[in-house]
Amino acid sequence: MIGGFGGSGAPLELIHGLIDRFLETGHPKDLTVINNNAGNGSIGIAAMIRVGMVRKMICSFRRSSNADAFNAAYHDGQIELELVPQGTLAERIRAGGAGIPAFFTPTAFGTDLAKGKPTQDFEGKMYVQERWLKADYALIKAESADTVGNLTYRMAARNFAPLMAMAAATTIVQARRVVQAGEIDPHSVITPGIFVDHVIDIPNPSQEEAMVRAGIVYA
Amino acid sequence: MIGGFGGSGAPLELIHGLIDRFLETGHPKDLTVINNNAGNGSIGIAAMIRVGMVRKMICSFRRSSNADAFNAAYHDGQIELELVPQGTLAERIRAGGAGIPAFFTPTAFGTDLAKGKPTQDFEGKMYVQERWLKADYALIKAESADTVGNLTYRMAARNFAPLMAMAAATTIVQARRVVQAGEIDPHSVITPGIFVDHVIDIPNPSQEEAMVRAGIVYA
Amino acid sequence: MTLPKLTSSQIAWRAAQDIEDGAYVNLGIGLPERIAQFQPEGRTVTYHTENGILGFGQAPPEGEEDWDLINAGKKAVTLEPGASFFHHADSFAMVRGGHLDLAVLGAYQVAANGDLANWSVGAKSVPAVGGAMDLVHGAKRVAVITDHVAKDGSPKLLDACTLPLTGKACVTRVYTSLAVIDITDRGFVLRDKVPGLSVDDVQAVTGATLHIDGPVCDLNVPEV
Amino acid sequence: MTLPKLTSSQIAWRAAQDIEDGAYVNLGIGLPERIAQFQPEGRTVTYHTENGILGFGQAPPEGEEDWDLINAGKKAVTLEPGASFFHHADSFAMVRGGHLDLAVLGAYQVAANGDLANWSVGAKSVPAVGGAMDLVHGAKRVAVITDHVAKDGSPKLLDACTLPLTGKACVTRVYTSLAVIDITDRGFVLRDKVPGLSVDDVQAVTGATLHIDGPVCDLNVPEV
Repeated sequence: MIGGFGGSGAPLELIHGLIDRFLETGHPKDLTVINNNAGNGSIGIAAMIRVGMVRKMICSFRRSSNADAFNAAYHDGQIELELVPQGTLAERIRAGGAGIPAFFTPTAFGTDLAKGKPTQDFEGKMYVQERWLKADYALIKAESADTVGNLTYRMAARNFAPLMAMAAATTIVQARRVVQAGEIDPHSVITPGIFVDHVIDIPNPSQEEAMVRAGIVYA
Repeated sequence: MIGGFGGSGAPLELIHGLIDRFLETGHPKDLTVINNNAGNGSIGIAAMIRVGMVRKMICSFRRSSNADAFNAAYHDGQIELELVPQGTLAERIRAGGAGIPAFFTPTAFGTDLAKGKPTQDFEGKMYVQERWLKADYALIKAESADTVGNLTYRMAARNFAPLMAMAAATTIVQARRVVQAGEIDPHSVITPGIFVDHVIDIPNPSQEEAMVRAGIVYA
Repeated sequence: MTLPKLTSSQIAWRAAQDIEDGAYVNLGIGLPERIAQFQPEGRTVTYHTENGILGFGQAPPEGEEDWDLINAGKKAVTLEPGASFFHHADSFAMVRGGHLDLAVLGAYQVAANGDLANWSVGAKSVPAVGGAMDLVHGAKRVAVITDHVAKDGSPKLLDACTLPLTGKACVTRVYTSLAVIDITDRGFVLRDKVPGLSVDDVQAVTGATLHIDGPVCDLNVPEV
Repeated sequence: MTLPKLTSSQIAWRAAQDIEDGAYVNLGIGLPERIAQFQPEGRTVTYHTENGILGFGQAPPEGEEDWDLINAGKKAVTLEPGASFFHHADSFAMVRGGHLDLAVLGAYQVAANGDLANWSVGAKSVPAVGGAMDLVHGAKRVAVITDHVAKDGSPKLLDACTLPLTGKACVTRVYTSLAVIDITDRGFVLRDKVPGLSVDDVQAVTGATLHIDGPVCDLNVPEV
């Protein structure tokens, strides 16, 4: 699982570190990546796809003006796609973190994306049974982190990150600012430290949207 | 639905206002009340039960050193009890607010509290299907509210309130402090205003625990 | 004959007139987003975006964008007083839980029973669904804003959609370049039409029966 | 003959020794809560309470209670640096989602297959369940702390519970006034026993077979 939506919240330094390792060692590869999008431009997840680390994408929205890396790999059959409605994707990840193996949603009932899934009538309306999503790792970007792993996020960079932190066995965070335990107001903590395993201090993180607009290519 | 857990977060002024109306007009009555507890001492929900407004309690924990009002009404058969494990109660309320009519939980599988409920095997483990909970009204207590209904809570007074605000058709809030829109940092909003219908300014709210310890009796 | 028709901005203007004071609204990517700029004066409307903002405002001046403050269309936005941030599960709890008053989406096709097709043009494309399948089941009212016909002139309002569905029986009103049409138990009901067009003119480019139920108003829209 | 046995505080002390540095732990209301005061020096343990706090500390001095800062037992607590507040659904996401390392609960009865009964003594009582049914399925380890026998001397460790269950096959270790017992695929396995008792002495007050698998240690606990 990799945080971010559109050009906001992508943990680019973590992703690019992973790409570096793959290019040096050949690992990790054949990854299943869960993210709302399937990469933009030539950085981040798009770069992971281009260098060949990704076997499967689980996402809600792949189409964008510059998702060329995914499109090429998809049409070549090199990458598998599981398309999930965005709200269902979010809820499946939350369910993975919350110990809920399945739930019912009205979303996608009667559409191709519900094909083969159990359906059930509740109070006269039809719903689709969806299953939880979990991951071995979550890579996310935070604004502040304290030494016990409590996190805050900046504006809409929050998006999927708090859910992914819950649903992954190991959550790795890049934070713009790492502070001592006690420096984040307990009321303002968005992700409690129980969901966080490793915090890396990245004081000047890249912004995906700005890099895509600048035409930057990674790896 | 009425917020609060133990002695923290109960919207006592709203509850007592409702009791006053019942004593004057005979309405509202035959209420189904959803709260973690079933009233403490002789105030709040305990007073609602004692004056005879409550037909049914949905709660997780009724037993306490001074839940006499409920115990008396329960043993007399005047009040119906639906006992729900605490985490299931929270998740059912969240489901009501999130448009999820049913979900599966490991909680209560094989116990009396799952009797008659559908069960299903997921990945080799058995789970119980639980249904959403919704309400006509939620009464909750907030620390700060702004003029568009954004809320913050004080410490553990948060408990069920953000969930109940989502799950009720009409949410009525008593806030210790009402401020202009824009005065609560958008990052710090716990309950966005979309879930809130009415805010009442109660600058010096009563604290349930303190009143119970002082032996105060309402109505 | 070329039919007189509304521009995209004019369709957006018309849709904006129906948004009530105090409403919580989600506007889909593309044409629906333009509705916000025609919000009638004196009404307060709170806009929701799937990626976790309530109460965002117009785009900032070029060069002043903050790319952590974007809408679901990845466009930079600003905040109105009283805005809030939340994560994606809470955002879709608002959607699925019926808390939005209105969602407005684009459409490839709309059927007379309210079925909507707006996410896939078939097997050859790389499909993308985003939040549309959630929005059509969550909001209290689901409206569509679209040209009345497709680029090749074929009708978009049909007895039954031929493209993959986004949702079944979910759309309640359609704003097109020619008309405003409600979806009722009887099917399409014509409410407004562009002045100068007859009901038959509109029916001729519609793939299902247009019912008449009460007055059909002239769609008088300013130049915008 | 009265068997030598541990005091409640001593049972709590013994349970505390097994809590690892860095663990996230939920302690049930009553006797389990007392484990926190025996946390070995040099270990950092983060305590979770169902009502929405991670990282709470000991009770404040009398008169300095803040009744918005309480644990699930309604007792006033304080905050450690790095504490956080969250709502009940997030709190039980931590529980049910397997994020806690350990939950310690009280018990009326524990069965050799790990079944636990701790919420209802039968039809006559007004039942109360709280968060116990969630905790027994969520934490990575679920331990029980209890007197070895009931007040009437009858065994609490049984082949099968006779009281209504809190959870099936959920308990992995039991700390009693006489012994430390693991629950394995074979059933109860005796790990520690109070010095001066024989295995037979412990077996005599246990309602199911105590298996031996490796050394049985002496339960050496200081006066606390």
